[in-house]
Amino acid sequence: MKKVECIIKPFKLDDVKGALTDLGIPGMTVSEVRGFGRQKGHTELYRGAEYQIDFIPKVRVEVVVADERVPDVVAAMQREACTGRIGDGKIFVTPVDQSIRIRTGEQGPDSL
Amino acid sequence: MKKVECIIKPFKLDDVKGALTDLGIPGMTVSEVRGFGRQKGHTELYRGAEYQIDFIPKVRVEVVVADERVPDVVAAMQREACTGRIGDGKIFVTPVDQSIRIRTGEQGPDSL
Amino acid sequence: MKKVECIIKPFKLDDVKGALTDLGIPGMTVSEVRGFGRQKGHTELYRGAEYQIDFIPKVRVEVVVADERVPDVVAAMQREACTGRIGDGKIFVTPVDQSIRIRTGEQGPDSL
Amino acid sequence: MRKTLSIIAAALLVLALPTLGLAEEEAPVTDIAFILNSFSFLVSGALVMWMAAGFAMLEAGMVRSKNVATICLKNISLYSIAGILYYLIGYNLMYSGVDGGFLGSFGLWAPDDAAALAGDYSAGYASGSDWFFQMVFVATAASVVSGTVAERIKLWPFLLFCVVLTGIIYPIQGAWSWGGGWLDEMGFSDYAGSTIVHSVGGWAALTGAIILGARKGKYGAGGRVNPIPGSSMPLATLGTFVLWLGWFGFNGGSVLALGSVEAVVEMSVVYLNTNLAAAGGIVAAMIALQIIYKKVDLSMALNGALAGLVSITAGPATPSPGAAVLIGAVGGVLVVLAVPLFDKLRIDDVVGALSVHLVCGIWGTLAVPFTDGEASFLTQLIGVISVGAFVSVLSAGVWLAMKYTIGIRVSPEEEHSGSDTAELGLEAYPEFGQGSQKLR
Amino acid sequence: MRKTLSIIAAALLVLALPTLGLAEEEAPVTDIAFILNSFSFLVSGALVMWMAAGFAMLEAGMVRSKNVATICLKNISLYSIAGILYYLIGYNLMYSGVDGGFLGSFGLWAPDDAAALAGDYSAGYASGSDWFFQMVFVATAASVVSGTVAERIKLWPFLLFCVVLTGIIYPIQGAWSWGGGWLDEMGFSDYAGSTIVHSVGGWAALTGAIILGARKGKYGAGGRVNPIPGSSMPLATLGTFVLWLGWFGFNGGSVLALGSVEAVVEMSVVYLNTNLAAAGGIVAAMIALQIIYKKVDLSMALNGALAGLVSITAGPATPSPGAAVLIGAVGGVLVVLAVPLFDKLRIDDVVGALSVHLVCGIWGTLAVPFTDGEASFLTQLIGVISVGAFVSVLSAGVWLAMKYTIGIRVSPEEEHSGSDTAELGLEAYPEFGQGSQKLR
Amino acid sequence: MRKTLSIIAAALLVLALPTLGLAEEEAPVTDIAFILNSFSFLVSGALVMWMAAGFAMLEAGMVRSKNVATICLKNISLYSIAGILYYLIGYNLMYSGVDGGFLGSFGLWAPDDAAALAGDYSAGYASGSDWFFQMVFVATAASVVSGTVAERIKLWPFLLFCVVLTGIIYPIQGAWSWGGGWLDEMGFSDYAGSTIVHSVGGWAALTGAIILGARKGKYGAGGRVNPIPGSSMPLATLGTFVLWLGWFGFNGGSVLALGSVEAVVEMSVVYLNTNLAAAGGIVAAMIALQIIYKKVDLSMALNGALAGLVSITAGPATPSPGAAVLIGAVGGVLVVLAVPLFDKLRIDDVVGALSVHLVCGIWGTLAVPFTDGEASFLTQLIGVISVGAFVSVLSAGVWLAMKYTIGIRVSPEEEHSGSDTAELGLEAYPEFGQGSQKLR
Ligand SMILES: Nc1ncnc2c1ncn2[C@@H]1O[C@H](COP(=O)(O)OP(=O)(O)O)[C@@H](O)[C@H]1O
Ligand SMILES: Nc1ncnc2c1ncn2[C@@H]1O[C@H](COP(=O)(O)OP(=O)(O)O)[C@@H](O)[C@H]1O
Ligand SMILES: Nc1ncnc2c1ncn2[C@@H]1O[C@H](COP(=O)(O)OP(=O)(O)O)[C@@H](O)[C@H]1O
Repeated sequence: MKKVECIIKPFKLDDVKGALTDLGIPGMTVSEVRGFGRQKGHTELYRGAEYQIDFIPKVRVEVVVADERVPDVVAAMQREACTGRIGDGKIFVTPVDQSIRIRTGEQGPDSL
Repeated sequence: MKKVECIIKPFKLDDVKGALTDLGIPGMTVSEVRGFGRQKGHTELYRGAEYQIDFIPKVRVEVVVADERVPDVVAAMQREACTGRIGDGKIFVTPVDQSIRIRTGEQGPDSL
Repeated sequence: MKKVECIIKPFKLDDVKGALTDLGIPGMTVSEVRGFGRQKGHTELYRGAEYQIDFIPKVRVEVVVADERVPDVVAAMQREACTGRIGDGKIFVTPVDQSIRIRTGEQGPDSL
Repeated sequence: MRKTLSIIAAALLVLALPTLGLAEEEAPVTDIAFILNSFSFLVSGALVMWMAAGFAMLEAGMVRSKNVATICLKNISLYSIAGILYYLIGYNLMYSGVDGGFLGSFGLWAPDDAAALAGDYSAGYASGSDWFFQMVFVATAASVVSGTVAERIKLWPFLLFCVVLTGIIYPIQGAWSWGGGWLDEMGFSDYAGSTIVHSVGGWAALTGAIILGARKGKYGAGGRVNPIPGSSMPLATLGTFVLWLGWFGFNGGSVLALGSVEAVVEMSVVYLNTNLAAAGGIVAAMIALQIIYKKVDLSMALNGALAGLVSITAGPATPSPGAAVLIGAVGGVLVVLAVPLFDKLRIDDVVGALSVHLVCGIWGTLAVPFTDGEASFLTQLIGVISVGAFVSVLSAGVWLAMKYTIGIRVSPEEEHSGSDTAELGLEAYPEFGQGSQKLR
Repeated sequence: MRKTLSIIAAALLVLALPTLGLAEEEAPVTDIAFILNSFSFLVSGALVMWMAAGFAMLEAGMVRSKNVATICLKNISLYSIAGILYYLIGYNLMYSGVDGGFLGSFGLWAPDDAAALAGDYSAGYASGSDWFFQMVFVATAASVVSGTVAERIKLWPFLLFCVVLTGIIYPIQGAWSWGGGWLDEMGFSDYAGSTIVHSVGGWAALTGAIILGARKGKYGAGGRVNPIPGSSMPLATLGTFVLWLGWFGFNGGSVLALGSVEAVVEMSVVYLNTNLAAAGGIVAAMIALQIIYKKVDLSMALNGALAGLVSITAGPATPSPGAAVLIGAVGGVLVVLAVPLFDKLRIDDVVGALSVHLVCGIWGTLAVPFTDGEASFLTQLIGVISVGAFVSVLSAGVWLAMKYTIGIRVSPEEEHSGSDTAELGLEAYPEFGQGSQKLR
Repeated sequence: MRKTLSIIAAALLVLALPTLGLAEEEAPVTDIAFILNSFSFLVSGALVMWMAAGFAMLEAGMVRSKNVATICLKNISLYSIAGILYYLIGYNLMYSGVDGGFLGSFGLWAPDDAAALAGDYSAGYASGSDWFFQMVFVATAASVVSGTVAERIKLWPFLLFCVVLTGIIYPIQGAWSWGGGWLDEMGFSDYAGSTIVHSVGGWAALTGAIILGARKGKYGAGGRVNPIPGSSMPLATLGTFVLWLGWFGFNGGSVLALGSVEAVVEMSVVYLNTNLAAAGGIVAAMIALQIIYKKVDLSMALNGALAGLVSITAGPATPSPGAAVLIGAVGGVLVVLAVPLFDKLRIDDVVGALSVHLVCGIWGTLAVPFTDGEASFLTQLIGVISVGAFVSVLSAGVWLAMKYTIGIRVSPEEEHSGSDTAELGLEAYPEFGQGSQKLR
């Protein structure tokens, strides 16, 4: 199994979620993160001083899938999250040794 | 070393933490996430329109442990986080190449 | 590629970020987490009852880098995040199979 | 007619003192009446000023966190602008030399109490106290607009609209009735301004909402309505309580006198009817919500309380307590029905101000004849329609003129990131939610 | 007796004007006194109404974010219900024809000022102003309950309890003292309601808390108390400030007159004693906290201020400034001790209302004889006990009747996820904390 | 001189009643005047008390979430301390037997209305009403300090400073002018306290900020200023609205009378000028911000409104409406310039209180001669400087004495983790941001 994780612009979450469910991916885990990269943050002003906000809000979507589904998932994520503008984010694929569904104890791809 | 990570119902955090410390696991990292899966979110109502909240609050607990401790940790997590109801969550085990304690520079399992 | 991830004290974020950008690391992802470890939390008081806050706010910084950069990144993180006091945190290195830049579809180290 | 009314009240006071003989010649009594009338204006006016804070909190609670600072700034600055404009042109346009016509005269207002200081108290109150009380009403009308067009309108064009609304549009229609113009001569009856204040704000807001368009993402394909929940329900609740409190000044001060037993009896009735109408409004709204949705949406229940308040405002002195509850209750139900209706029409009203101030403003005005024998349904209808037409046409003109020149809507990107960082350069809650300071 | 008192005050006014000769025949003075008395009721009543907002904010700050919207709704709707019920039955049950007995008569209340309008000002004030002032006190008693039973009680059963409390329980015991019933005849002295308002709310809350049980997770095995911190300390602070301000109306308005020099002198003393007692309460609580816990828990210090206010309420006109500080200070310390005590008894009081309103309500009532020579300790005790017994028995009856029919407690799942989504279908802070809108 | 003024007003009232003949002998009028004067003090005083809540909310919104509970506690406890100290020594030190000198007498204050109750109303008002009104002003001065030194000062030393400020420093300088001391004899004119209240708080805050040092991280190498955004802009806005409302009592009550037509006319002018100056302040600040920064920083715009209020406070009765707008507008611009200036000087003022209360307090005092022919620029300057020197020297002495004994600054660790957990043992927002309850 692999974990496919993407760091995307927050307003793309619905699209990515939709595409993944269309692929039949039954579950995913989402978290708020802050990104730092080529896309630059904005300038804020407070009490007469300006300052740079470096970190930009991003959302991380993680799905653990069987190895054979990886290309589809990566493709769907890339298609949906892409706006063509800087800061669209990244997709990372990492190995997963084992997966267990807590409720039933099922293991491996069946547990997903 | 492996990272054992579980996505659980928030109110199970204390139990899982307790079980892990009972196992002698000295540290862990916890974060708030949102889950999407078989367990369905609830319906909210605002100004005359109803809508579905898809994402359910979950907590992610991550522990990096020496390989031989993995089965114990997985078992403890599963036992404690299990309510038998849908949405109990998942446990994922992933490989970790290296671990360093920042304070001392210790490496490998000693650093945990 | 590897993901190098560190769990650090929040006020060290700027230093770590600075050191990573000095190394020419163009991007990173940051998230808020709670840590449990040797460093103990503080006691709070509310309406005549005292209680222990076990979880301490920490920040997680994640960078995916080409294999050869790992030692530099780990060294920079350790140097910057270290205060010598308990709770300085950990660095974990994990394998990454694949990386894609969403905007362009570039793959591998080029996508970082 | 507003001004005359209080002079009548002062006269009544004199008549009410039979043991004094030639009452009209007695200085001491009129002296006290003058003080009490003026003091009532000041205290009531301060309560109405407080409503500006209520609107600010209500709206701050009902917008998303990324637009909270902007709505706060709009509310406090529109209140300020209303005061300055009413001084520069509004007051005289509304009250000076209307004489049954369509508008007063242009010119700076200045306090003038020479007569009273010389011992002639026939004016009935200090001129400054009257100005203060009238001024705070103008601000209320503008506050209504800010809630409806929130989260997408540009700051300065919005404030420019407020300049025109508070300096020109409001005073002219106000001259028709309270200023002693043609509507007043017809017998139009609007005690504290269901039409003259609330509907005026409502019509201006309605044209604004239509011309501006809905917030991005509010309406989906196929008639889908996407709720955009407000960021803080306790702030919205606080705002509603503040408005409720302020309304005692709004309606109670509109007795326009305190210096006679008649006046204070009337004021007492106005206070209790105002309170009962609000109570009727929220209870009715809650019951309607429970029946229709099986849940009691707080944001709508709060609108129900305000609906009751707006509904009673046109005639708070004549209903019995029971009738006041009913008038408010109808308002509460109207709001529960109107909010989804406006959504069906794809008119995006962020805080429900159209349902509260426009719909219930009309209802309240038309309900006056039920309890006040002197009011006629037809005249009330003429008042509602003529004021509505006048305000809508002028407002639409101003909105459109701005739309095609300086622009009234923030860019889609600014709308997505929020007006706060785009126009104010700060965040309302930098350490919470999406705030940039969370990681410090 | 409340109503008589103000008639006496009006009479005193007349006596206080020796230079006028046959004072009783002079219309102008009584005229003005009538106006001033009524105006005092209206202004003070508006301040007490504002206390409803204070309770709402205090409680919204002291519950967890998942129950904030619900507590806001409860507070604003209970205030509304109190007004309607007091109109429907409460007022007459409390004030109409009690004559030394146990309760008044049933029937709708209606304003009646015919005598005053005909020139006979002997009533002393406009009937509506009196009703308004009395009505806001009822709501205060109900507000006390909502704080104690928060976070686990079902919405509609809670409101049903408020109907009974404000329509039946409060007015009947009120008839005993303020209505001129048997307690009043005995000489029971409770100026603005330490017992009659605050303890009444406290007893109703106490029975409710016991019958309802504690929140899940509040008490652990082996006597462990798990704190459940409130979601927003600034809201709790705001609520406390609002209550403090409103209390000037609560106690100051209870002079029941303004139309005489005696009355305004008394009112001045009441204002300053009220303020100093609150000050004494918070300072004493802070010192006690520093000594006991080495830290100054804000949530408890705020309770200390309210404790001072409740403590002085039974007798704010007689103490010297120094005595007022002391009476408040004792209240402040009592609260610091009582809060953990209730926890030891496993009575779960979310906002500390029992410690503040019940404990200090009793303390304040019993403290009256220290500064008021006319009050007797025994009579005060009889008042405290009889009111306590009456309210506890009736409240317990209502709570139990509801418990075994419609149910009073939300399901464990709803309690875990919070009342806001379960009963209202919305979140108080959708973009913060666990809010569903955080990821938008 | 404060006290005399109102006696004059009472005298004026008598003179204003020519038709009554031997006016000085007429009891009834003076009776009513006594009541109205006292009532004005009570109502105005309650509004000023409400300003304490305004400062609390403003400051709670402008500090980081980790210090919010502490700032709330400081604000409510300093208000309490001010009241107790003013009773213990302050009032008599300020008003009793100053006679053109430098301070009054020591001793507890006690209400004394025997004369009035015996029919001699020449005091003009109830002694308690006067004490109440004077007391709330003291608290305002202390509130100014808390905002400037927030986020790093220790709780108890701060409160100790408040004890000295409200018990000794404020009353002594107050004796010079309002107490009838040497400054009053020179003709120094400060209607409601631009210098006597606001600048006094400002000087005490300035010395505190310098001696305490800046918050960690506020100033970087090479003159870098790191903004530390406040946690909640809606709370800051609410606080500003509360202060604005309270200011009607602050300035309007400072007419010191209501019992004459002259007084109520003056009060009307004061209300409207106060409102227009605030409006001028915020509008001018917004325009200045838009020009300088191209964005309209809400936190500074709010300061602009307060700047207008402080600026008009020294002389709200003499300007024309237009002049009031201008006086406020200058204040608004001053604030926009002063805030970055203090930062350049590395004086860390968390809420901008120095720019608002000190800078505009001076400006307002010096601006009096522009509209008040009786005031002299030189005398005003002498007043500003002498009060400034006195307060600065004494305050610095107190701050330094504490610094080298008990310490005034929290440890760096406590500063990093926040005063709330360090000194209060709780969090303001446990479920949000960094709150410990987020994961429950
Ligand atoms: N090397 C990296 N490791 C981890 N996360 C990264 C890395 N580089 C970029 N990111 C994440 O991806 C986001 C987008 O990257 P950015 O450089 O801004 O634009 P783009 O995706 O168009 O190259 C960043 O905000 C950050 O969260
Ligand atoms: N394939 C997946 N990858 C990552 N996280 C998942 C995946 N499937 C489920 N999850 C996480 O596990 C949680 C529980 O899953 P769910 O399907 O609701 O119930 P169950 O655990 O009983 O199968 C989800 O809310 C989500 O956070
Ligand atoms: N085994 C582990 N797995 C994951 N995270 C850990 C582990 N041990 C510690 N951590 C994280 O590292 C942080 C610091 O660890 P701690 O034991 O407090 O101090 P130190 O880093 O000095 O050993 C913890 O708060 C936790 O977030």
